[in-house]
Amino acid sequence: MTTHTTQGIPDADHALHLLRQMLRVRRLEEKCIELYSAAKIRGFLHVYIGEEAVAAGVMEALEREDAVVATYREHGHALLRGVSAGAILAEMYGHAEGCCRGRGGSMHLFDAATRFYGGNAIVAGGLPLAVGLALADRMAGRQRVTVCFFGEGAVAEGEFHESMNLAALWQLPVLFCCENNLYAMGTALGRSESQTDIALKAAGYEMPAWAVDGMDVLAAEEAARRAVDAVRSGGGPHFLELRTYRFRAHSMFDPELYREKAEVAQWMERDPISLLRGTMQAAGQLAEKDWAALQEDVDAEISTAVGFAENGTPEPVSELSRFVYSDRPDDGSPGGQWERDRKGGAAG
Amino acid sequence: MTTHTTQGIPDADHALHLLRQMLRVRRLEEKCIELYSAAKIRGFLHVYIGEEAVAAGVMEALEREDAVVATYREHGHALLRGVSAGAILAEMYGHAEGCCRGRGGSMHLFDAATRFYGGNAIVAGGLPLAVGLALADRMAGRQRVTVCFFGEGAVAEGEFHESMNLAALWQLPVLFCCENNLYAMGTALGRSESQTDIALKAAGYEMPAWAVDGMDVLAAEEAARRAVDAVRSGGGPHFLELRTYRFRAHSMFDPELYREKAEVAQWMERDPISLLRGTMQAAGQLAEKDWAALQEDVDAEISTAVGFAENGTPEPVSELSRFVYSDRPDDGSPGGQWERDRKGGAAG
Amino acid sequence: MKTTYREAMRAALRDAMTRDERVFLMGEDVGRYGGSFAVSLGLLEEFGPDRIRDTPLSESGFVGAGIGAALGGMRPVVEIMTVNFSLLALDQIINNAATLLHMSGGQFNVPIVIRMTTGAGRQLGAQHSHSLEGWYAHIPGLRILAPATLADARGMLWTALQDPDPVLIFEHGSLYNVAGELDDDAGAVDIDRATLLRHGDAITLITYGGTLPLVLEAAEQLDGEGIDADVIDLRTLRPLDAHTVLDSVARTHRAVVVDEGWRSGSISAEIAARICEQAFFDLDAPVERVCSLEVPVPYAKHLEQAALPSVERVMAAARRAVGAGG
Amino acid sequence: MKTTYREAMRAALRDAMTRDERVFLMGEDVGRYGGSFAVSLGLLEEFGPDRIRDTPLSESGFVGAGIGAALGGMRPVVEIMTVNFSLLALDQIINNAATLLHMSGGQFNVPIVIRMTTGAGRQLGAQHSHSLEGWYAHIPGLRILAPATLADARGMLWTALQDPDPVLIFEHGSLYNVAGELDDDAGAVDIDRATLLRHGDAITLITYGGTLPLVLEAAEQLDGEGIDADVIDLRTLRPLDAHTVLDSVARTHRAVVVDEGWRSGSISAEIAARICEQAFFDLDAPVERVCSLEVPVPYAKHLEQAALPSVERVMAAARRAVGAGG
Ligand SMILES: Cc1ncc(C[n+]2csc(CCOP(=O)(O)OP(=O)(O)O)c2C)c(N)n1
Ligand SMILES: Cc1ncc(C[n+]2csc(CCOP(=O)(O)OP(=O)(O)O)c2C)c(N)n1
Ligand SMILES: [Mg+2]
Ligand SMILES: [Mg+2]
Repeated sequence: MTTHTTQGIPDADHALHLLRQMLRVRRLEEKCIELYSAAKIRGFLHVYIGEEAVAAGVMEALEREDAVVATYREHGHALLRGVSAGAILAEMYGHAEGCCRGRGGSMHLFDAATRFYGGNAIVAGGLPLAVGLALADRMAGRQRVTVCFFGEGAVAEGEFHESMNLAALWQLPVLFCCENNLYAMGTALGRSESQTDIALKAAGYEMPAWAVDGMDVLAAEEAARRAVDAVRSGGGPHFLELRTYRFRAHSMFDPELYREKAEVAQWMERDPISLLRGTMQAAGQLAEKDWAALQEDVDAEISTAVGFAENGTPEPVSELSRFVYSDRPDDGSPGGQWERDRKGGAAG
Repeated sequence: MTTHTTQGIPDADHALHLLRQMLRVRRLEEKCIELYSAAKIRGFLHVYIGEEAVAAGVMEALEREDAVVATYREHGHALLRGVSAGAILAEMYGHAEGCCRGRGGSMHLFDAATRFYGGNAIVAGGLPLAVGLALADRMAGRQRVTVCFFGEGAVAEGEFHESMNLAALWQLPVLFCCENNLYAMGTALGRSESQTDIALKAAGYEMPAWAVDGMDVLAAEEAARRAVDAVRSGGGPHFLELRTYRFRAHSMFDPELYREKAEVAQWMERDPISLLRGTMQAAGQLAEKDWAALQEDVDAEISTAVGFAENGTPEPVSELSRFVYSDRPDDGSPGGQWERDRKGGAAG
Repeated sequence: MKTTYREAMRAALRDAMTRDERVFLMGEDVGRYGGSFAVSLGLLEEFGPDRIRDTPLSESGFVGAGIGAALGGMRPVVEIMTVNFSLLALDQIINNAATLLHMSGGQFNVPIVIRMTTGAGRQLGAQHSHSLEGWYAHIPGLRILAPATLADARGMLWTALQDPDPVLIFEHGSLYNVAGELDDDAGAVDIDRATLLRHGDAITLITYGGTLPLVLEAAEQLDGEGIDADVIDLRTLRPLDAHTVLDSVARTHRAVVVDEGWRSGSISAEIAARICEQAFFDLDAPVERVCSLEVPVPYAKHLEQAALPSVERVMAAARRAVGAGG
Repeated sequence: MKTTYREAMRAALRDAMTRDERVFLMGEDVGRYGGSFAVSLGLLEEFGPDRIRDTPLSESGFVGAGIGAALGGMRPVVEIMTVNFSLLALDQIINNAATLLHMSGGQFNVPIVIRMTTGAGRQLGAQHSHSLEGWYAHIPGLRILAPATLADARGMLWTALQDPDPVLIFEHGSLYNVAGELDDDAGAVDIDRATLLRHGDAITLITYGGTLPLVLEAAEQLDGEGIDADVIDLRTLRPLDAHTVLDSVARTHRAVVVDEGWRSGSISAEIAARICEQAFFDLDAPVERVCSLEVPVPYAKHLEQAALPSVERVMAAARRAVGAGG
């Protein structure tokens, strides 16, 4: 485990890197909201604003060959895992240059190059996949880690339970990261779980589990490094509950009837970006001009990405039926024929 | 709570009653096996031999208006809940006199009169039903209890998790009775659960839970009374882990490759019927002639039941399509017409 | 009275809750959030959290609990946010709700109503765009409703609640904002019969739910081409009212079935098969089917629209049918 | 070589495990118990508990884990004891296995094989007697196999494992004990084409899986009545090989489709609809369907048998088809 702090004070370069990472996510998503309002993006859009420290911290702990599974609130995870902002935005534009050629949209970002396995829009649906990815590594004798992100709402689902048990029973190299932002759409944690201490609940599966301040990127990173190291070195599955909060509505359709403005305001005082910025300023690590430069950099990245997306091309409709099954030589077999019939539109 | 023991020694009448109850189940199922071998009964047959103390103990704690949900290993539960041995056997014969008119068979015994809601052949499938029955009582302000039996294998299923959470979250009047017989078919507990202490696991849902010797009917009864009283008086859901063992194979098709004969033999030394009989004999409560009389009684009951089943009649094939939907006046509506068409066999 | 499909559904819920205290609504975010499609907005304030019951994310658990509550004498209306998540509850729906009555030899009926949003067209991608109501119609023991009109949105719920057996109501997401006139005293409607919404003699167009508006539009345009179409709204997918369909085809001798499900194994296949079985010698042309292309529904608008039935595809099919055979 | 369907399946598993170390078998009681239908009996001893992996009762969890393992480079064979329990895993099968390739724009294919027993006929009652393979065939992205012969029991698995996409194999419970001759060097078979198992000119009988034996029996008996039938074993229910069916019907002009699913919305409906669409003017009589009655399958033998397709019902349907139209 690499150390990035000196007696509790973060190494300046590393802190700047984390700040940049969080800001990249923030700016990307602010842009998404703008583009949504301009009807450039459609469908559901769930932003991560307020929660950036979680993905930013955890991703630091991963190696290139590790795998990541996330949810429909995954723009940040994709970006920080290494998917370009351009490929993400182009995807939301429904363009062929998008990371899924326009088929996935906001909720279904995927990227083979960075082993980013989505983008899953079924709550808790990604957990069994993560277990399986870890099982494959275990069986193949690889020292990889699979990280699975999900919300606290997912904890009530049967798939959570089955996945936790399988991972613990088989001692698989998976790190479960529960992003506890206190609400599942409009359902507060206390109305969804009889046991509201999620880390305690996880520990019941005989899995090391602890809670972390998810607004503090340094804490998130440190916890993730500890957990990932333990998982990688054969310690079996681990579980982190990252306590965080979403500053925005659940999606673009949410009138937010279920929580008080004051509660939101209170949490916004712990904005993860401001927190780190404050720490750095206090430590004399962030001059105003550095902050200005950082913002400029990030803005430039995002506006380049928007340009890339804007200039993209729609995936041709003739390709619509492609990828239902893997490409195969059209050998005149009935399967191939059947595909041809369909593509030809005979199956009106 | 009625007391049936005086300073730890059971009241003689009550002990005899419990002995009788267990023996009734034992003899009924021994007969089932015989009838299965004679091909009078078909399908799957799962016997409860060795586990009788559980149902015998728990049923004592229930009132007439309470509800019971069980599994495919439920002959004993049905019998002790008050379904006649004749109706049970006739069901397994596929006769119209069976408790489900021959449609259910061994795995699907139901009885409205005693609020016996099955007989569920999907592992853990009964738990949500029990939660709902309890919810109905709660909403209607009734002081009823719903008891739900299931095996320890069911604990790994998502439906277990979701049901436990719902019951605890909503503080519903349900008693979960986990019949931990250490195996789910051929899968030993340690190969199915990362946390093998089931009562501890249950407690993690914030529900009072404890383990009981499921071979000791007096202990089972006492625990059940305590739990049922607590549930009935508004204490929310409770959980009992009843530690028991099945002496026979999982079903009639099981070659029992997964456990040692010695292990079975060891458990058979704690046969719940012998245990209680021994206690009673030691207390001078069971003369040889009482035991003989009891056996005679029970044998008579079972042989009457066999006679009843033998003399039953097959449900007419003309009734086959009945009960897909509730009977409705055939008012000439398309629905009614559709049913008529089908019954007429037009839908070959 | 001017209203929307959403408001009509809400009025039906309010009405049912008021008339029968055994009725309650249960599902994810039906209460504080106001319903993911705002159908139950305001009902929590009116009826309280016991009867407008928010559930955790536990589709199998709360659908099963609804079945249990129905067995226990209540009349639950269980909302599954969308059909996509109902896959998590299928065991309870098929192995319990649909079978308990038969397995128990007629002792235990299950008077539950399960509502869910269905369909595509809003760029939600493959996991949020299923149209599985026709697929559900395969299961004996279930009754499957697909209200397509304001009157049915207002009226089907109460009738469903009178049904002693499980009823599934599929509400197409594209319909909630449809506005129109509804009688002030609109109330329960029958759920046994399909309806003939438009009269014509040249061809029968058969559909239900989310594709009804586009079929009506196609019928108007076909009229302009001299093709005068019957339009049938099936309304109930199980049991199917084949009589209304067959009566029409006996007059028109041609049929197009339109639904948003994938073509293979669709409810359209069943309808086509029944017409061919029971009206074979009446038919002048093969029955045409207009369904969704057999792809997971993609996000991008142009791809999604290409995958779904359209006015143009319905018209093309109708023209083929009229042109064929003679 | 004399063998049984069960042994042929086992040989296929052993062969696959031996040839490709990425292959492993996972499911409830596949190991110590020997498989609930004894298919994997003995394999634990041969391959060890890592590759013959017993799972807890967690259908959604271990099917999803299989999908994940496939994404991770393995070639999992996941056994779900029976189709009845697969309802618990449908979310993973439909929302993940069937859609990941498309949603990811072609990046992530899912080379998983999921095997399960299907069908009724053994008096197991409503919750243990589903025949849902035809229903699964509605889902794009899946390939659905139904081996009915010893050769297919032996040969389909390997081909399925070569397939880059998810394949579901449905084994009818009544077939495991079927014994017969199999070539010593029997191996992989194609999974793209239906096969014509019997040649006749009067009518085409179309079926697959568990009903194949009774259809062959009916064909023999019909022969005695002077009705000489083609018998087609579909083998693969998705994608359907319609060509083989249409070629036959073009010769015989009549067809009966037999399957054990419930009639409404069955795969038989799809086949009937396709025949009517693509061979309408070839047909001399309506396509007949012989399916299960639309009831939850009852326990009692006489009721269960009355609910299922039978030789008599197939013969009656064939006679009707031959008698009709002319
Ligand atoms: C199985 C399932 N049920 C319901 C939904 C609808 N839904 C989407 S997000 C969401 C809330 C999830 O909350 P949580 O897991 O806490 O994640 P968060 O959105 O807070 O990040 C719900 C109910 C869904 N996508 N999948
Ligand atoms: C969902 C489901 N999966 C698998 C099965 C097959 N099966 C029937 S009983 C059983 C074992 C259940 O074990 P347990 O819950 O411990 O109950 P026990 O039989 O020991 O009483 C299994 C795997 C089933 N009926 N339902
Ligand atoms: Mg949340
Ligand atoms: Mg057990």
